[in-house]
Amino acid sequence: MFKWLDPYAKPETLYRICGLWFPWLMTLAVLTLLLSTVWGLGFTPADYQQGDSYRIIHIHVPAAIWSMGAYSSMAIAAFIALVWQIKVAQWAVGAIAPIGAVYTLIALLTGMAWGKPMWGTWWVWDARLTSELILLFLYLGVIALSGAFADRQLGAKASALLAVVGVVNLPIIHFSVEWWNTLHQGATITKFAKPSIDPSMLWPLLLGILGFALLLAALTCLRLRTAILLNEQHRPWVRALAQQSVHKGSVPQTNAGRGV
Amino acid sequence: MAVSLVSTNLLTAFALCCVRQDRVLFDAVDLELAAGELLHISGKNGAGKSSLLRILAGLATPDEGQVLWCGKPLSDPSSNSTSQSDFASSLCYIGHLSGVQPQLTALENLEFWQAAFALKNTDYYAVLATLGLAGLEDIPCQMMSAGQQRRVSLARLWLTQAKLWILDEPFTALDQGAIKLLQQRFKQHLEQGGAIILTTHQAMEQQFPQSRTLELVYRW
Amino acid sequence: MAVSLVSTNLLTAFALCCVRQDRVLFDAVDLELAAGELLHISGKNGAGKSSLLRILAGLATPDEGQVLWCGKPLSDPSSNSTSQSDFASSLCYIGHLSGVQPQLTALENLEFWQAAFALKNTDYYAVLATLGLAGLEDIPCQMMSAGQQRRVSLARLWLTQAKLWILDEPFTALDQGAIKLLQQRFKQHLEQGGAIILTTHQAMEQQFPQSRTLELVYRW
Amino acid sequence: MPEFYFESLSAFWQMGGYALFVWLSFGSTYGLLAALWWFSQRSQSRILQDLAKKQQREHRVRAQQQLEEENNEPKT
Amino acid sequence: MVMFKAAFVREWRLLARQKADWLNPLMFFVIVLTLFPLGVGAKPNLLAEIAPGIVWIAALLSVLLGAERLFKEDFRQGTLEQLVAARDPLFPYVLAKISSSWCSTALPLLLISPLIALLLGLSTAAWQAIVLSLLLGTPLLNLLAALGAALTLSADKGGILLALLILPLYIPLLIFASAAVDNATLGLDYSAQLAVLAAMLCLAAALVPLAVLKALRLNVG
Amino acid sequence: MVMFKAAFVREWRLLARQKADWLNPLMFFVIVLTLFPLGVGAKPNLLAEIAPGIVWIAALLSVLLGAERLFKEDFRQGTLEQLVAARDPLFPYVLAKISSSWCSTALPLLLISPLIALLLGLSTAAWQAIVLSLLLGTPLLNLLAALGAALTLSADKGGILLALLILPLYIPLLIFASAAVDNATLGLDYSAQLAVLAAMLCLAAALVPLAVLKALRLNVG
Ligand code: HEM
Ligand SMILES: Nc1ncnc2c1ncn2[C@@H]1O[C@H](COP(=O)(O)OP(=O)(O)OP(=O)(O)O)[C@@H](O)[C@H]1O
Ligand SMILES: Nc1ncnc2c1ncn2[C@@H]1O[C@H](COP(=O)(O)OP(=O)(O)OP(=O)(O)O)[C@@H](O)[C@H]1O
Ligand SMILES: [Mg+2]
Ligand SMILES: [Mg+2]
Repeated sequence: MFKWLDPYAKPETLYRICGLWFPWLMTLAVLTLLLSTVWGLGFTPADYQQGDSYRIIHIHVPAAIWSMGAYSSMAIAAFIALVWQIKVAQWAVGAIAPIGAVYTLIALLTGMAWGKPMWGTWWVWDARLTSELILLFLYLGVIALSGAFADRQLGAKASALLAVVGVVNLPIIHFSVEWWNTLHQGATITKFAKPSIDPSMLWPLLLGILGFALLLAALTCLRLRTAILLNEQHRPWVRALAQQSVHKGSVPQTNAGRGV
Repeated sequence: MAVSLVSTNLLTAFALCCVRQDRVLFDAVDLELAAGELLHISGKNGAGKSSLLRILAGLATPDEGQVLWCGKPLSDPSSNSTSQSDFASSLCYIGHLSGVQPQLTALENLEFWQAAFALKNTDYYAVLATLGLAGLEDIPCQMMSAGQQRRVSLARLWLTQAKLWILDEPFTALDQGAIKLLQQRFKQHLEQGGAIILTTHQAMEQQFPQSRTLELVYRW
Repeated sequence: MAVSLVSTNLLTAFALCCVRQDRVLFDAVDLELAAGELLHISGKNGAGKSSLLRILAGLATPDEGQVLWCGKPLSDPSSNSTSQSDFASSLCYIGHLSGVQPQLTALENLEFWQAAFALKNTDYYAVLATLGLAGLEDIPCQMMSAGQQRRVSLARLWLTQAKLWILDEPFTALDQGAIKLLQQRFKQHLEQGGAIILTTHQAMEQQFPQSRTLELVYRW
Repeated sequence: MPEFYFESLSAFWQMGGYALFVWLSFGSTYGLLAALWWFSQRSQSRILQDLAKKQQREHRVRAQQQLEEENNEPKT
Repeated sequence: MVMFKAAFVREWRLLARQKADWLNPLMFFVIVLTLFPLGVGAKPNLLAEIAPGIVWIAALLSVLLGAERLFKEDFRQGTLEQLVAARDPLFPYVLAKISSSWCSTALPLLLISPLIALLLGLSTAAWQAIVLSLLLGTPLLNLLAALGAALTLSADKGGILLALLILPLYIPLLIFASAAVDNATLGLDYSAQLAVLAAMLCLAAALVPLAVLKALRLNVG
Repeated sequence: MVMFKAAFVREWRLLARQKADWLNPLMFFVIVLTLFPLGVGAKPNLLAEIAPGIVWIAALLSVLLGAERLFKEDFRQGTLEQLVAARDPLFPYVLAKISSSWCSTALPLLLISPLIALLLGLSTAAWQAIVLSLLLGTPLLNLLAALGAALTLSADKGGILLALLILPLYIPLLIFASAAVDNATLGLDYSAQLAVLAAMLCLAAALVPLAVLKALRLNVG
């Protein structure tokens, strides 16, 4: 199965590919995010109900959506790692988790900043808010677990398992607005048939969503490269890379003979 | 060719490689073990003996290479699990840790192992007596001396019918008498067509002329 | 009489008796240990060697009898505690368990012992290198092999200035090289006027002609 | 091409009275994202240095092992 | 089946010898419950209002308290390693562990639940709902606790990490269980919530033991 | 003193070894806090009313969760045995253990108490009272937990019964602490309760370390 994927699963190849993609993805992400922010902040009309506070939507919604998107991609990677025992997938879990955690934190913070003017309080124990908080805990759990073992590989495997198990929370977050009546509003843009949002407001939002996705991809590439180096350090190709960096003089010659 | 290989060798391993803490412990280790053979894995502290045993016992997966049981690969995720559980049921693994639950008595420990490892022999009293533990059968193991606890854990070797024994430093904490007893049991097992892989820092050649030694070199 | 006894013997024990689980392990054990002497306590598994060592180290109190350090009784509750802490500070006890904290590195373990046992020598790197642990100084001990962990715990013997060493099966898990190293250290310590009490199931007479052996008989 | 919605720049900064919330959320978002990028970048650039250091340590150990062997040889 | 029985018997023997293992969580539970009337002040209707939540949180935490020990001993002694090597007995062993941990942590809670109802001034209907929801919910708690224990087995800092991993997974359970009891106190029907609990239990019972197995293999290997 | 420092440093290293492990108790506490509104219902004044109870339960729990591990590792590894043999270092070792366990369990609680106050909607006065009572009460918790841990070290020495006796000792502590917070919310003076807490702490600080010492010697010998 998926035999065509095998060359990409080879760490060395993937390291090169990520290195190639990262600059492009990062540039694109920064451009899109900037565009969406400037457009959303200055060039769209204010909401007739919420006034200018609604502009928070341009980061709140992308961050919230991709906080779950990052979790799903992490869980998919984890599943692949567990079933087909592909090491790269296992390292991808650890690479994505901090990004997802930051996205979740952003969704929470912007949500709180939006909730204060709208609902009159920074925080309520509402189903969606709580479940998003739980998502943050899940991310933190994955990160903590992967760092809790003396053996790095074991940590990666264990956190992959946890990531898979935690998937049960995703539907709960998404459908919480429907299952429990909450303060938080229901789907507005995901109802693609008839989006309940004005098109002039929609574009910057869609750009924001795209930007967050690109940033997720770019940062994953960056972090995955680090993870590959870290885990493949006994391989000749990594050793050669390290030697090169010494010759370039980027490493100070340490006091090697300490004590001996 | 392949068929003859299958028929003579119980356990075969190809090109095993183990990486721990980003250090290659060993690389391209090949080994074959036929019925009636004893394989002594020797090497300095930290050479990777225990790691090799854990790979052979199926506890850890090798970073590269394969282990075959009766010609069928073990670690391969696609291989059918019957060959794996066939292997598991013909294996008796005792590691550095004894597996003796200190709050339970020797007898209770044996009873549990009987169920867990499907041991056929249930003549616990006789075996414990052979091991010099007569009268200590129903004393919690934590009240025994280090060597006595080790004896309890080795009692499994008198009860099991497994073909392949993998033992990590089985002579630890044993006195000379117990070591002799264990060596006799090894001989008996080998004569009955079993195979043994063990590590120890004591010399084995005098006692077991038929043994082979695999020397692992400590590599930094 | 008594004065000469005090001046020659570091440790003296009279009529020691130990009862465990209503079984008399030993009874009327007398021993004397002078500076420069090695006392090898031998006996079968369960004979009571470890129990005797624990009594001598002051960890357990004998059911009968007394231990004297430089002529002063230890276990006596009425004796002044300065003699006890004087004894404790000239003692280095390493039991069956190594005392190595697995989450800490070798270096950190040594630092802790330095403070705990007021070790004078702090040349950790050199000692660890002697023990073949160069390069493993700052790796958590749980990532070391059984023998390497044991080596870390024995590093204390290279740092301590204690006169009396009480060691319970110090050679466990060590390879031949490490055993030689340890024996050399023993010789050095004995030459410097130290004394050693140890148990082991290996023969000690060849290496240490000056050693005495106390054979504990396994009594049921 | 959409037009600038606010009348003046100061109106833009005031965000119709919601300045605190809007700027707080945008600020914290970009702050967090920048921090994430910085940490990831830093660990990426550090790792090769760490590896090189490790290799130096290996050389140290090798040297010591050789020394040991030389010491042992005359005895045996 | 033989193995399940043997492992179960072994657990009971261990529990009988090491009473702190099951007494401590129970004591903890009772203390938490007595603390509340003390800490909150003994206003009867306030107590009755928060009672279901408190009972559930106490149950949850006392399961959590006992969880860490679940596989630790066997891991240290090497028993687990040998079971993993032997492959087949691992699954019945895990089942026996989970069920005996339920017997030692949740069963006592159920048994003293009438006492709790008395202490907190609960109506019979509410008490019934609590018992029913505990009956369906606590096995789930134990399953998840076992998963957490297996995951963190060879981790350096067990207890708190385990709590961090598992508490988020408990939350859906907590929500439905306390909704059921709330409905019961109001005299409403709560069979829907119980059905959800039952469904969650079935799902978990089918999947979690496999995940535990996998986690144990990982940690031992 | 040297030994105290060394033992303390060692504890901190152990805590620090596990990357960002000092965060875990915090996380745990925050999770427990989220459980309450979910279990009890999110009515603001109800929450504020039960807040002191919640805070104190969380403190108790995080101390208890950490307590069992306190001496266990060192006992198993043989470190404790060697310290008992060396005699003098044992007392500073015990002190270092207790104080570092306070730093790792109670201090984080104190540090995030403003957040707690925010989440549970507490008044500043109540928050102050909680901080003060935690400051006086948690060292006592840690002392008693250490005693329990030392007693149960090798379980079959009659330690369990004593350990069970220790758990109820928490109760007076909890009563006075929550009384202090209650008074604070009502705007009353609560210095009397604090004084009682301080007295209890002094008594315990003087006696408990000696008892711990004795218990350790017994269990090792
Ligand atoms: C801390 C508080 C908040 C949190 C944790 C939060 C969380 C979330 C999450 C997780 C989503 C994605 C849902 C999905 O795709 O299924 C979302 C979407 C959304 N949120 Fe929030 N939110 C918060 C506050 C607010 C506030 C105060 C508002 C506005 C009054 C708001 C408006 C929206 C909107 C309009 C969407 C898009 C819904 C859709 O299209 O599916 N949020 N939020
Ligand atoms: N913790 C204990 N509690 C009760 N009795 C014990 C305990 N440890 C040992 N014993 C009893 O004391 C006897 C002697 O034990 P000890 O550990 O001293 O033997 P040993 O000579 O050191 O044996 P080994 O060579 O196996 O280490 C044992 O036979 C056992 O019955
Ligand atoms: N749990 C572990 N995690 C990470 N690395 C480990 C672990 N255990 C061992 N290692 C590494 O693997 C190497 C080999 O260990 P192993 O236990 O296989 O040695 P060994 O040959 O059995 O030595 P010994 O004779 O001391 O038992 C060690 O040097 C150590 O660096
Ligand atoms: Mg080994
Ligand atoms: Mg002994």
